[in-house]
Amino acid sequence: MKALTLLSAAAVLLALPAAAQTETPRRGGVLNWAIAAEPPTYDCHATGTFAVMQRVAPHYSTLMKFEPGNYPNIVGDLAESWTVSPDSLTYTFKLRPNVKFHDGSVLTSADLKATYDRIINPPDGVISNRQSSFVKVASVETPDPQTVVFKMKEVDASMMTNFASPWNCVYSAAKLKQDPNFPAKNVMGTGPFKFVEHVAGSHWRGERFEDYFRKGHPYLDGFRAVTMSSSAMTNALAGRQVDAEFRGFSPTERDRIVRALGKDAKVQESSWLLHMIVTFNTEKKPFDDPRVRRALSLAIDRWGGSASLSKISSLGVPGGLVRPGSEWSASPKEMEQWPGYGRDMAANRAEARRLLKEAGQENLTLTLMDRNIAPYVTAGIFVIDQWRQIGVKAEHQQVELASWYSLQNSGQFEAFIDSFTQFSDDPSNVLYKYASYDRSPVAVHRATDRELDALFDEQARTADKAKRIALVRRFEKRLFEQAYSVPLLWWQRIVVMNDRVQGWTMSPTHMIYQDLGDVWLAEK
Amino acid sequence: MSSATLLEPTHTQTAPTAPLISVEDLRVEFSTGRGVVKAVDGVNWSVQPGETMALVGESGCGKSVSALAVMRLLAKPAGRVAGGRIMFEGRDLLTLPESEMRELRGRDISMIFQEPMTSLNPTLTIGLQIMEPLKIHLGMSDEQATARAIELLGLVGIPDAERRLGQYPHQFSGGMRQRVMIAIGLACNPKLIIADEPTTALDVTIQAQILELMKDLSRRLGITLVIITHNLGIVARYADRVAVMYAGRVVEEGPADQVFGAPRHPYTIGLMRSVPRLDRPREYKLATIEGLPPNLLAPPSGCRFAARCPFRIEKCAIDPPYHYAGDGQRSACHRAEELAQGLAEQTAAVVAGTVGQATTEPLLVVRGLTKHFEVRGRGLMGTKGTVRAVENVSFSIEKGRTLGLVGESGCGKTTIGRTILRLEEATGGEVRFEGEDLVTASRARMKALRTKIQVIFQDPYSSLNPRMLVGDIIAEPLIFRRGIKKREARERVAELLVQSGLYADMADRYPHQLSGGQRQRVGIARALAMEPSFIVCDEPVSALDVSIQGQIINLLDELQERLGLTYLFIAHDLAVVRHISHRIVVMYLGRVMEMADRDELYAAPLHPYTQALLDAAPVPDPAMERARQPRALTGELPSPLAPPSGCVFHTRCPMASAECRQTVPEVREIRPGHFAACIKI
Amino acid sequence: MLRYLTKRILLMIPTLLGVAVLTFFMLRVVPGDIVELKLRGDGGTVTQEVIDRERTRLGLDKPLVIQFADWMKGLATFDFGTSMWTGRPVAEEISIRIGLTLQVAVMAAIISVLIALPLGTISALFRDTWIDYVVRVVTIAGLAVPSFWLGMLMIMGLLTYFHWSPPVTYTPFLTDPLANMSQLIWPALAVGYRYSAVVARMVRSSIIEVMKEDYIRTARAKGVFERLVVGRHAMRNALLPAITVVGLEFAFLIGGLVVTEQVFNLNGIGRLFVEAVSRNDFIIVQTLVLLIAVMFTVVNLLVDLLYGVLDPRIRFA
Amino acid sequence: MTAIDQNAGAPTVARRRQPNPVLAFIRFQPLGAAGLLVILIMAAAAIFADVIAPYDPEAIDFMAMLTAPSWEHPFGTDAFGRDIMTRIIYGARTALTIGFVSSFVGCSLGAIIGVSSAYFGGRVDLTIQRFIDILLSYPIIVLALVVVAVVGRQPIAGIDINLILAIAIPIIPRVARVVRSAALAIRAMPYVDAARAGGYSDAHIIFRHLLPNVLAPYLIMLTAYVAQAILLEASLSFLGLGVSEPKPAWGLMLSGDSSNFYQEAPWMIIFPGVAISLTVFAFNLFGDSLRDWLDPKFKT
Repeated sequence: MKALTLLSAAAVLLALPAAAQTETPRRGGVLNWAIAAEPPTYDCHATGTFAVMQRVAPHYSTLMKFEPGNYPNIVGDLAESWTVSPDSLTYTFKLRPNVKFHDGSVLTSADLKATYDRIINPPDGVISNRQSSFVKVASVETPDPQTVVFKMKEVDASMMTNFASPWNCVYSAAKLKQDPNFPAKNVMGTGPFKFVEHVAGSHWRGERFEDYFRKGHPYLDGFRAVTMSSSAMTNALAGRQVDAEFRGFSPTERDRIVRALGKDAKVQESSWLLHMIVTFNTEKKPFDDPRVRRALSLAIDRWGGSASLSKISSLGVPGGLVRPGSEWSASPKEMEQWPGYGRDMAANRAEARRLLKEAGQENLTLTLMDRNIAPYVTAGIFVIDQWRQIGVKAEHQQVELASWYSLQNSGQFEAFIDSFTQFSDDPSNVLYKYASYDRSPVAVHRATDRELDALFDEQARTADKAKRIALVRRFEKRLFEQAYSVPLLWWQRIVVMNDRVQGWTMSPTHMIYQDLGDVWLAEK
Repeated sequence: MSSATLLEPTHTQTAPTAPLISVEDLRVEFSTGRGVVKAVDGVNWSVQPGETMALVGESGCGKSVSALAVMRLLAKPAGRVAGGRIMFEGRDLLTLPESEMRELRGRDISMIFQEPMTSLNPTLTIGLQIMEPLKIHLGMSDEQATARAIELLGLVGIPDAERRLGQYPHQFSGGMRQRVMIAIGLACNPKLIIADEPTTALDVTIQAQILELMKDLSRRLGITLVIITHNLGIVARYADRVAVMYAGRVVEEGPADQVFGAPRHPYTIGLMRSVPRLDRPREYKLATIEGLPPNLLAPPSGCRFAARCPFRIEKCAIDPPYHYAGDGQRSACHRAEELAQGLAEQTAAVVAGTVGQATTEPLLVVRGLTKHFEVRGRGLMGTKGTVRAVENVSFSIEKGRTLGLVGESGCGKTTIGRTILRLEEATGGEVRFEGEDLVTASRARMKALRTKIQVIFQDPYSSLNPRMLVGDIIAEPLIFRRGIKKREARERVAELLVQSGLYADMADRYPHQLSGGQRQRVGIARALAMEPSFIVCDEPVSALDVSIQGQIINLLDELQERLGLTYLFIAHDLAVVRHISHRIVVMYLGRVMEMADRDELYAAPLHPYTQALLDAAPVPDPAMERARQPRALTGELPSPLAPPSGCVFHTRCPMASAECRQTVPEVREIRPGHFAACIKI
Repeated sequence: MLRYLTKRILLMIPTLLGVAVLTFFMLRVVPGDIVELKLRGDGGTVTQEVIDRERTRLGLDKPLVIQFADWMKGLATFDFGTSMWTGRPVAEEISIRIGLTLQVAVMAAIISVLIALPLGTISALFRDTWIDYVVRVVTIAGLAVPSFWLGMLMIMGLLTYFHWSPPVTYTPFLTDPLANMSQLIWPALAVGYRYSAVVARMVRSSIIEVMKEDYIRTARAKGVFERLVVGRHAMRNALLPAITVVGLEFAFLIGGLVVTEQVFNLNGIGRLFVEAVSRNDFIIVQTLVLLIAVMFTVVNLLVDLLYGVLDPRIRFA
Repeated sequence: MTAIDQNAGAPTVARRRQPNPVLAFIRFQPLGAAGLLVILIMAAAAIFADVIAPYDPEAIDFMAMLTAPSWEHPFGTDAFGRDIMTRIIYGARTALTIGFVSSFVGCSLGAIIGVSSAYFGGRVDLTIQRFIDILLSYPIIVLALVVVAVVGRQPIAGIDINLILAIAIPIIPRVARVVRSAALAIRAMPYVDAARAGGYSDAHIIFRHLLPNVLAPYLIMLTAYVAQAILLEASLSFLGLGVSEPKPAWGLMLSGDSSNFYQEAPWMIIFPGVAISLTVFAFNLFGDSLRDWLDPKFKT
């Protein structure tokens, strides 16, 4: 009963942002928003964590970007115009005139070359987290201060997406010259906000950059990102200590805040480019046996789980390797063909038991490694319960984040609750997680499967979308047969903020649309 | 109940003037875990103005309780006054409102307690504690109070008072603290001072000083004094009148001379006989009061002493009324008259026997024994220092004989015992047992020897493992050291118990279920279980009541007779030592002062210290006490951390000269077999 | 006096060294590696080489003994190293947080003493009456209720009944006392309850002990007013053990706020500690542990000194 | 009348054991008895959990998510539809096992160390004391956290050995210190001297004379630290460093996002908290009375 009214309320609120857009933005005000976790560095080239992205994004610009309100369409950020050669081996970008850095210096193509060179082949001591995305780039050239040209070795279908990646913050060539690691400890870009201070564990502050190249932007005088634990966030929003949080809440957290803020609450929901995975250690017996892996995947009632878990956690709909509902994803009908996605659980479980028996593992016991935070724990509890129903006993080993990574990377696990996130749906970005271990360090199932690798490479160089989708399907099919690691459920992104906050764009990833250039605070 | 006979006496009693305080039919009860203890059960006593009255009795007889009742300081909520009156200057203290009673305390009546070490507040200056009553009761200003305090300290003989006022209790010696307590007591010129065992915790010589002081002051200031004590000698020396208490009752009361001269109650008689006396020839066997005082949870009907009384008759089943003799002597005994006629003499005939033939071959020879302790003073700066506990001590003990070791606290007597037992490692010298040096004996050898050398400790409460059954305690040596089978051990334990004057079935009791005396017997039985030839008796009776003391001493005597044991008997009570030992060593600050055979030593003491000790010890005979003039030793015991140069005794010696300060007198044989360490002889 | 102080301080050194050694080597056994966490966290895709390079940069490949030696050298020059997570100096990481933790601890201490003294005294004086029973039950409850649960209930109470939650960012007391208080009073109360319970119990038992002492009887025998007997004669002696407890509990609080800081989202060293542990940021953890140990021993020393001041037996011995 | 009368009930005699200690305890320590009762109830719940508990503590029932207390779910259910009463009953098992075992291990080791330290004195004593000092300068929770981090989270044979260690280790030095001082006092007792004069072996003296007499402080601390341990386990689990889901544990039931349910399902937070508090309360109550009972002078 209560729940019902609440959901309807949320539904109404969903409509709100659209309406809000039509109002004329108001200048001024400081936005207080909450963010969990401390940034390990300030250098967005070096990391993949939102803890860095959401903090530094307001201070930097990128060459291209995803169009606000029209994901995944790509538009220029620093680039004013661009051309792609028919053989799609040459990308030419014309930069906006007199874009200024926060230190007053003017941005030129040199800065972009410096930035991309740093990403493509980082100097000693510099960490580049996305080197792999640019392996096919032959050279970066700067015919004139306003022009950047990328020459490719071979075709890469994901190139535009990579240029739009929020991670490729553009740094000042001058600064990099002084110290290649300058961005790791300093924040100086061309973004809408200047960096003011970062008090470790407490907050991060930025103030309006008057010379920002998009005239009239940003609307805010500044922002204050407050560091806090996720449980504290709900209290803080409910207690109006902060006005927004951009990563996402669980449904119960959402309901709490909505209850507290009443009509001042604004809820925006979307599917999330982030999914839970059960990864098996294919080097350990009996998980080297595909039958065992498939059985364990078969045993999981993804549809049933989704229906219930989505009420209490961020876990949402079942899906394949690409985000369900995205341009690349399979239809529910196609999914139901995959082992473990069939609607008839009785049949699935019977099949699972049969496979185990066949593999001589009727009473299999295993240790499921997991993190000790929601919704990982939720997933763990769920999976263990599911496995119990086919007579598999699993011990839940919850570990601290650091051990979680080291155990998975050192292969000291039998199976664990894994997850993967990316800034875009582009198959190359997401399938990477499922390739062979020797090619992709994140493919911690530790298996080597040249068939998958071949499919991966092929889709990567296939410009034709339809063909590419087909390849993705084949990749998925092969993976589900082998089940080195299998998707569990995709996350549901629920962003709750105070209705004062306007002009922010919801999207399936919490990595983009964070420069806050269009965000403004309504009078309340 | 006894009330019937108790109501009339106060007026029939011939009182020269109205008593300053009279306790009438006082009843005090303590509710304990096991029921209500009638600690004081219908007690009467009264004190005339200016006189000194002594309450005598053994522990638990209710003497202190009745005094606390007077002050209305009974431990709450356990203790309560169940009935009676306490008339003080015509007012019943028990019915006074608390506020008035408070005003009375410390102003009209003050009290001095037993434990000088704990009776002063450690965190407040002496000055404050003395001035407190002055300010509260007499409303003095700080200046006045300070002046008075200084005066008081002078009065109680504490030099340079001004400085001392600012000091804290721990900076005073025991004797000095008791002086301070007295000063506090005197502060407001009270009419009555109640002193509860004021000197029990002190050494003989200090005890003498304090008592002299109190006596003298009470005389000078005309203060009425009530002394509570178990020491008959003190009573004899200082009291005008005595009230003897037993099991919560007053059994006899009267003028000191009367009570000592012609006691009319069997308990009084027994009490006086069971004390070994310095003033009489040593008796072969002490007369004792057998048995134990009754359990006050369920006191027997009729005469409470009947159970232990040698003169018991049927009539004793009825509560005896008081029988009054002339000059206010009264006795609660049916046979008071007969006793007055000398009923006691016939029964208590004692032969002055001699001790069994002594062999001359020494069993234990101590030569040049020295023991130093490295100590670090507590507190902020751990000042290190050396305590010269035992300094070059030599003596020997013949087989079958007892060597008595006397001296005041800190004289090293106990340390000698412990060193002989190898509970402490000697710093120097040798201890030859049957020719073998214990100091250097190997661990293994020592283990073997330990069966021959045993020990009996002072405190019967802590010398038995509370978690072991008596039987196991005694069986332990048998089983673990003498390898006797469990069953035989049981039988042997029974024998030992009986031999020590206990019952075989007590083997199944825990120590805390026994009385002090019984525990001491268990301790003895444990020692005997080893079948030793030599026993170190470390103050074995000093924690016991007089009547029990006698029992234990006799037991030790018997055992020596029967088993030909050899004792090293350590004690501070000269009379006890005299009674039990053949040869005696007097020690002072770790050194031997004098050494001689018993009779020789007591008849003709050579060393001034020995003489002082003998003077200081009061004898339970008022006539004698009045005869001898007090020659209390002055001064304090020096700290063993910094013993005086030359003769350690020179600081207190009446005949000390400059020379004594330089030369350390060696122990010389002055008469045959009679040694002393003094250059003046 | 000075001799004693120096002696005590010198005695502290081996203890602290022991703490350092123990902590350092225990932590190195912990599975998990901050570098992986840092570079592989949230979709990090760097290769093993990169990780190894980073390890080398942080000196994690050196033999433990060398690493320890380096740390010790650093300590000698008050250089505690840099956080392996943020790369910021440990000194800085701690200094920005310690103020908050200390303030909560101090406030809790004050609260507890204010409550405990009267409470303990009363229940001691009215021993075995209903008052005493009530106080005992309340105090024992204080030991029983987990402070984090108490904290949760507090926050929820505030949200449900006042639709308000404590501020989430720390404002130094001097900048804005009100904001500061409205944030820190709650955790202070949450831990203060247990704290005061502990102290109150100690006060109670020691007063009961003291009231049995002979010198209390002496004071009464002098006709001293009962309130003076308690206030002057009993209190001074009873306070000694109480002080020790206050001190020790305080020392424990410094590290003991760990859980409560989580609940109230306080940016104190407790939370820093938990986060550092979960990230295996050895440098931070070992420094924090050492710091806490130092505080603990120092507080101990102070307590002893105070003891000395209050107890003449120690002052002039 | 014979030499010594048998009913040696002289008023000086120390408190005598009551014929029935249990009844006596109830009579003189009503609070403690109440505590004991609660403990016994909890223990019974823990032992017979399988019988008493209406549901399977780990079975997920999505049909019954977040149902309010009712007849079939007296304490309601949690987000997974698991019956909270059941989880609290099984939680008692977790809490008491970990609480008791770790307290027992900690206290026993502590006692042994303390006693030997006191008996042998000298170098042995000094070294042990130094080490104890070191361990003592860690706050309990901090040391526990470090230990947990070191031992890792792998439960051995379904029992959280790591947790038990983490909780036991901080207890050891604390107990050792108290026991040592108690043992020192006993070592100075004449009956120990008597034993030494009897020439018994060190082991004999320690086991027959020292240990039995430190039993009282030992028992008192044992109960006191069971309470401490339970609280500590709850805290660790709350921090997500203790027991692992789905195993039922009280602290765990309060941890993670459970506080988010406080409006739609307050019972999720209230009942586990009450369970912890009540148990710890009971143990403290009992421990206090036990202290007064066994030895009025003894204080931890």
